[in-house]
Amino acid sequence: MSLLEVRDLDAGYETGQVLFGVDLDVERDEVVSLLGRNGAGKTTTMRSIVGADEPTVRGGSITFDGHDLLATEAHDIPRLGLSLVPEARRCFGDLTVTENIRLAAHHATNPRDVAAMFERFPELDDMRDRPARHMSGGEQQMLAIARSLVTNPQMILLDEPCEGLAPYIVRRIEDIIHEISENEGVTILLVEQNVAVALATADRHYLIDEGHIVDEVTTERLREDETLRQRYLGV
Amino acid sequence: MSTSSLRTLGLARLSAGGAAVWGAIALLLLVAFAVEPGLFVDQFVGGLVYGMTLVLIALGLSIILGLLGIVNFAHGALFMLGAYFTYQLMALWGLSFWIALVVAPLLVGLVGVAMERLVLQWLYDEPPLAGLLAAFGLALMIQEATRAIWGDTPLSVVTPAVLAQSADLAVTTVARVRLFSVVVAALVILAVYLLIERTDFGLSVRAGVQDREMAGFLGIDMPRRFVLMFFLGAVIAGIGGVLQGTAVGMNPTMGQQYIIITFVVVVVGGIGSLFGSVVAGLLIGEAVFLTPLVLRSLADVTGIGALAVPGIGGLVPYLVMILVLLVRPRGLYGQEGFME
Amino acid sequence: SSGPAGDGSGSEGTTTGSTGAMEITLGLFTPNSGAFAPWGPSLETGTRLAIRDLENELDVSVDLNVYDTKTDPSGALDAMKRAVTADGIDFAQGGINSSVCTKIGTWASDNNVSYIGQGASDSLRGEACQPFMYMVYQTNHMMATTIGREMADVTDRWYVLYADYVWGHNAEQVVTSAVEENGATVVGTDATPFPNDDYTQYINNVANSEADGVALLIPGPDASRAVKQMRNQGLTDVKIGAQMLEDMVFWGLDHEAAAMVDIASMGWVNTIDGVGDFNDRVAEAGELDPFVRHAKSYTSADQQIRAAVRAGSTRAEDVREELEGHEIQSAARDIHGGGEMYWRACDHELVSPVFSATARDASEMQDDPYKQWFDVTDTTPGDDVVRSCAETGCTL
Amino acid sequence: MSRDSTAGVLERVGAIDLGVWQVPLGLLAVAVLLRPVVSHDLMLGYPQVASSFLIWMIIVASFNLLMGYTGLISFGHAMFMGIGTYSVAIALSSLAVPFLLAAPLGILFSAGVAYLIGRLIAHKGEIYFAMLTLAFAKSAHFVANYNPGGLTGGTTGLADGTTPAWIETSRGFTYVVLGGFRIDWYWAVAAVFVVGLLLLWQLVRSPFGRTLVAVRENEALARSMGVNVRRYKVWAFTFAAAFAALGGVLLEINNQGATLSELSIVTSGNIIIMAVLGGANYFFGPLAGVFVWMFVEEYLTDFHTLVLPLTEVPLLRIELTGVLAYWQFFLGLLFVVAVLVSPREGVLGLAKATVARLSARIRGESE
Amino acid sequence: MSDDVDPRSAALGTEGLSKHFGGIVAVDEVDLAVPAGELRAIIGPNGAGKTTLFNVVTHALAPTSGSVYLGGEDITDVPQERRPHLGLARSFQSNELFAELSVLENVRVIAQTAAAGTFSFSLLGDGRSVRAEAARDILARVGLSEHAATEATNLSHGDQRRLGIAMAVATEPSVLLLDEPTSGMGPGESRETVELVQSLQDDLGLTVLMIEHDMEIVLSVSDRITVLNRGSVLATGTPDEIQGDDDVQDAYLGGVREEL
Ligand SMILES: Nc1ncnc2c1ncn2[C@@H]1O[C@H](COP(=O)(O)OP(=O)(O)OP(=O)(O)O)[C@@H](O)[C@H]1O
Ligand SMILES: Nc1ncnc2c1ncn2[C@@H]1O[C@H](COP(=O)(O)OP(=O)(O)OP(=O)(O)O)[C@@H](O)[C@H]1O
Ligand SMILES: [Mg+2]
Ligand SMILES: [Mg+2]
Repeated sequence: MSLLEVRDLDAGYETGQVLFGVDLDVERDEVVSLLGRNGAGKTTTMRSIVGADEPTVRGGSITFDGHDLLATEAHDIPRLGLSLVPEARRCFGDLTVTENIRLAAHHATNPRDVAAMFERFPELDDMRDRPARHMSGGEQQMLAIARSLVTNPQMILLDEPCEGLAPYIVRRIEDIIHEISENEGVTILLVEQNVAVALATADRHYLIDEGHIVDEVTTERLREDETLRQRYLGV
Repeated sequence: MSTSSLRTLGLARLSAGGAAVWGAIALLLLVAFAVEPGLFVDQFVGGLVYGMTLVLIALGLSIILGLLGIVNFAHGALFMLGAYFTYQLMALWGLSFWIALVVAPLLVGLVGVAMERLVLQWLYDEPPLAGLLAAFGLALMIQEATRAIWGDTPLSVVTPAVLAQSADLAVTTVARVRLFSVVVAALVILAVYLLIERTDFGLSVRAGVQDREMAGFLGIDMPRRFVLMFFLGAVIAGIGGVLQGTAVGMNPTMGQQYIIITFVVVVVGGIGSLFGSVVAGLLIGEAVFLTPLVLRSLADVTGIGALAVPGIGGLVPYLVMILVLLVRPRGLYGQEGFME
Repeated sequence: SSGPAGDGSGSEGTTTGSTGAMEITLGLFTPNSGAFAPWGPSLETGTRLAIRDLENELDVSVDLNVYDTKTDPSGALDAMKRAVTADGIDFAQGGINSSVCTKIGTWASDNNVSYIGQGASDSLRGEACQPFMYMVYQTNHMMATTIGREMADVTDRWYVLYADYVWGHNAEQVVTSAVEENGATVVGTDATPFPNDDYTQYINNVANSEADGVALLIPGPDASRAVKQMRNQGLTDVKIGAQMLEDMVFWGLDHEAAAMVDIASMGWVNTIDGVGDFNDRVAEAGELDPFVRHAKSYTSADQQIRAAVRAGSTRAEDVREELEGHEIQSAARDIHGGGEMYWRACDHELVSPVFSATARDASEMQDDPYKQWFDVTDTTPGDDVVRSCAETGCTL
Repeated sequence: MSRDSTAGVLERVGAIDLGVWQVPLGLLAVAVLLRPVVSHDLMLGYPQVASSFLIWMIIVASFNLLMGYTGLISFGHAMFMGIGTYSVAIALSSLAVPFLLAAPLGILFSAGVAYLIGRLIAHKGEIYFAMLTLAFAKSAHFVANYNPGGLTGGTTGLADGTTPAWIETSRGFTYVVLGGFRIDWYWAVAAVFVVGLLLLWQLVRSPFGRTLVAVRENEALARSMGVNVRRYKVWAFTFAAAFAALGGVLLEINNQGATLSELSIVTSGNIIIMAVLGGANYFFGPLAGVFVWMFVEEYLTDFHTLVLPLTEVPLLRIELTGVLAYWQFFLGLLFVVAVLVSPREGVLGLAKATVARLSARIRGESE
Repeated sequence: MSDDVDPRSAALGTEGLSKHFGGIVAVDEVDLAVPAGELRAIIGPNGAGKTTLFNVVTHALAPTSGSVYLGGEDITDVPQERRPHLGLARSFQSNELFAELSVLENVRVIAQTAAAGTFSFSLLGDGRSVRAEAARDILARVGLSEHAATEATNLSHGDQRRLGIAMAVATEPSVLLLDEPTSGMGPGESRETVELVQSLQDDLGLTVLMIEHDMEIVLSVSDRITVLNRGSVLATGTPDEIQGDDDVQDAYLGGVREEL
């Protein structure tokens, strides 16, 4: 059985349904990407998986590591080993870097060592006591990933980690994704607008369009099939 | 460095104008002290005691406002309930003051939780005005229920014997029951500070305040923490009520009387800053007690009798607020952008 | 200041119907909410007692409508307008604080409605007097003059604490001059906010002055708070004199604090000789033990209804004719101890005796069947302390 | 597609697209219908409150220029109304200035005070601004209580000699007597109401008023796009004070004098409550709010026995006098429910949503 | 490499412009001189101070030191709300709108302000007809005509970004500052937006400063590029110059990738 299984997921907001019968599988140790245009429903999918208040799931099932997520309280989901790094990072601006990480560690069942995270992300080491609000976007992204990683998850959902970042930081994030998936055995579901990043990091790609999963392709195929990219991603 | 100590540093940035103001204030106080030293000391201690009472009430309000973003207009009503529960426990059920001191605040805490669960929790995502108005409605309801249950007539309880006399502080005498209030208030302030700044619980609450949903994504059960914070805020109001009820007595309008002045304290301190509330409470307490004395001394010294405006004390908190806010638009220690 | 004869309002000047019994609708204005809400029920009880007595004695049937003044002049005015225009009351009584009395009294007079109020402030009298407005409570001036004399006997140096509103301002002036006329001095005064519950600041002032006595010109529960706080702060040996004391405000307190009051001027107290069964009947009604507002409400209803019956009319002009100069002979006089009471024509003041009282020792305070905490020490005839007509400035 | 498509009087402040005639006609309708409606037996049953309703509608509408249109919340609005009331009362009782001169002066004075205070505080953050207005209002209250020179009458206020000579009143009926004409006071108020609110409406629909809405929506953006936000706020504050004072002036005659409660914080609070209750998002919201609040207050205070289902068919008779001494409890409850059901839209928004839902259902059925 | 025009005579110029937040130096002694008609891209890593530079140029934040020149005039002390009336306009990095106003009103209110000044007592007439035609023209230009009556919050993200540009244009600027006009857009939409900017510039004769992260776009459309790093100007030059600059490679690009 796959680590994460999404079956026939229908979800939406007050203003209307957004996801229509989404099916997704992520196997253990895989890096899978979910690609699509603005508003295709990528974030909505991620948020449905972690049980956010919005959107409302109207049908289907989500299973993670054998647990039925739709029947799990949202704040219990991280304890199953599933962690979200949300769109726009959402670090706690008034808390320091250390506090951000410590906080996450505290609410995990089997956290990693907080000090170890600073070795893992040396760029954060210099700014341990700086409020997150005073950090650059790239640094905040590192922090968001560190905050997620410290909970020692089996799987991380990364929502547009490279949005608005300068090219060299994008590079760094790509490296981090490689490291945590290959060296640390964390499974990753990645959402990206930046197709290059997805191509460089993921093994498999789901294409989503207007709330429907329209295709599932290999990196190879996505790289070569320009019409496919043009059609669903506008590249 | 914790965020609150960062804010403290703001004090170091004193402009020349600010220095002049402080200098003038110091001079006036000196004049008053020179004219009536004994009274000055009495009033200073009195101001401290009164200021601590304000701080105690403001603290709960400030927690709920700063952390949950709810302008809890019903906080005064909770304070009043603390006093009436004391009456119920002591005068009607004959229990001792010490039991009331523990039980009444807990009961108030439960009322607070009921308020939060039934009404206010639905308004966290609405603009602050909505919470304020709902809380206003709740305050009315609690006040009327109190009248219906305990009547309109002011009530009081017999002050326990140890607290009934006056305490001789060498320079002045103070009612022991008030001194006791100061000690309890100080302990509560310390405990709240430690809880919020030094514990993991406090950390998770501070995080949740900034981004409730994100805290949830990290596995933190925010609704439960908010309930607990509301409980805490209500309990503190309840403690204030017990102390006030014992020292002064209780009546159904005491909540109303205190809530506005308490808001003044919170705003002068700067919304979102517990430390600010403490400073502002003491500042206003002293201002209320010392201003009339200063004016009277000034009238004595200058011979201009009109300076000693009778009844000015009631206006002093508002004058302090105008002054502080004109100079520091966010209060003494307010955060930028918070509730603006 | 009277307008044209009313048209359409229906109820101006009910006269005796052909069936016999005169029918009167009386409007009572009482604070059922707001700062004076604790007083509210007592006005109603006193009024109902009077109505019961009158209906037994005279051929009259009285319908009582009760309105909430909310202790607020605007609220009271709204109620008064409704009472007159919608409910067609014949005349009105009630109101405790002077701002409410002024507001509804002036309006009532402007609109040809007869009204007896219970304010004590001198600002309700004199130039503010109105053709159809009457005051049943002894004036501040009368009570201050009484207590001023007694205070000067007790000790020479007084500190005056007065509530910072019209009644208090007025009391401060009269008490100070009465004290000084009698040879004692006032060494300091403070206006205290009203309502207020922390008197520390003012008690400090007292403690640091040369005064041996404190004159409390503070109404309501605030007076009791101030006393209690003086005790807690250790000021047990200063004398306390209280102006226009209403003993009811002490009832929420422990006996010891109340016992600290040395002298008080009072409009009525339930230990007056000759009160008869009035106390028991009030106590039976249950809401509040008998105190001054019961007696004043009883007197108001008694007087206005009797006047209407005598005149055979409820028109304001007719009632006025009956009341002006009228000397009270009814039960209302008995419950006031039987001294002389009359409605002075020149300013519509009920000239009646002022009572001086002192608190009993805590151990002698009686709580059953109703509270009796104060004893009368002296009764001053109203004529001895009332301002002369010329002094008041009223031009009726 | 959005909520702006339904036209009519209930349009939202932001996106109003009212026909030119709807507001004037709506105001006329309120003025003409209010008294008969209020005095109907099923309602309050007597007409004298109707003029108070109209006056408070002016005052609360003036407040909504601040809250609804400019996004400024003042905890001290009663001060400006009270300045109007006191100006006239003082002019009549102590200065022997005729009403027709005193009234415009009072309004100007109120506006002037507002302008000065506005210059000082209009740019402060929301809550801080609100608390500063509270402080100034407290100061005004203090001054009136202090009774400087015996002008304001302290807590007693001014009652004697505060009615102009051309007002006649007897047993609750008030008339304006001018040159042989005798007009019911209500119609005089109604005329001022219609004219005043039309002016207010013109103010909010003018280019000036549209800019205020932009300021409310996004102050920083407005500033960066070239709007002098502070001046607009100052003037909104000034105009609001002028209209409040207009209401205050009428109140002086209506209540025959001035009392401290006209300057009190509680009154300011009530003004906010009425505005919110009605729906600050609508031009007619404050009017609805005044109606509901005053109606409920009058109704509950005046109400003794509940007879169900009808007075004519008394199946169930409940004695409510005892409970209704605590009528404010029910007011509080009403308030909590109103806020919970529709925190931003008020009664009017609720009514509108209900109407929309019903009509949608009816349309759905007819298809 | 640097600007070779005098800032005091350029369409927009700065001299020694700095902004400090407490200890953080967000903008550090920036000299800038953008000649009329140029499309200047501002690039730099996150936190380089790009947005802050716009904020001090428009006086949304007071500069700590330095001067700003607009069309040869020293405007350093001109208050923020006067600047649009002198021809300096901007859009924001996040979507700033008059949320509950219609799309048309969003633009119209600004057009009205542009015509009437920072403050105006126009109390007569119907506000909604003032400059409505001009506003409609602008909406047509940016392709929002069909949404004119929509409440601005209900627009999609991309349309909100376009509305931001429309509002800036409504101030009738000569110099337009655009803060990441394509942020949050997919590649296709980004391209359309950049084309829109170019056509506006050509038709209205604007000088444009544009903060942009997408190097492909930056290299293809800008006349010159200014690279900010840690608050100061690292380099200014044509796209070719910038691509060849080693410092820039290091600080920002980290070596351009050849994939795609
Ligand atoms: N809170 C919300 N309420 C209503 N509709 C929403 C909400 N959030 C998103 N939507 C709508 O749901 C659809 C899918 O949005 P979603 O955020 O999932 O897209 P996305 O694929 O993540 O896009 P992007 O690449 O822009 O992040 C969009 O049409 C969006 O407008
Ligand atoms: N109001 C402020 N208070 C304190 N620091 C600030 C403030 N605004 C910006 N900063 C700091 O100034 C620096 C520059 O920020 P700025 O927003 O200008 O960067 P940017 O180049 O626009 O980045 P991005 O590409 O992420 O938008 C950052 O370190 C930021 O944290
Ligand atoms: Mg997304
Ligand atoms: Mg930026």
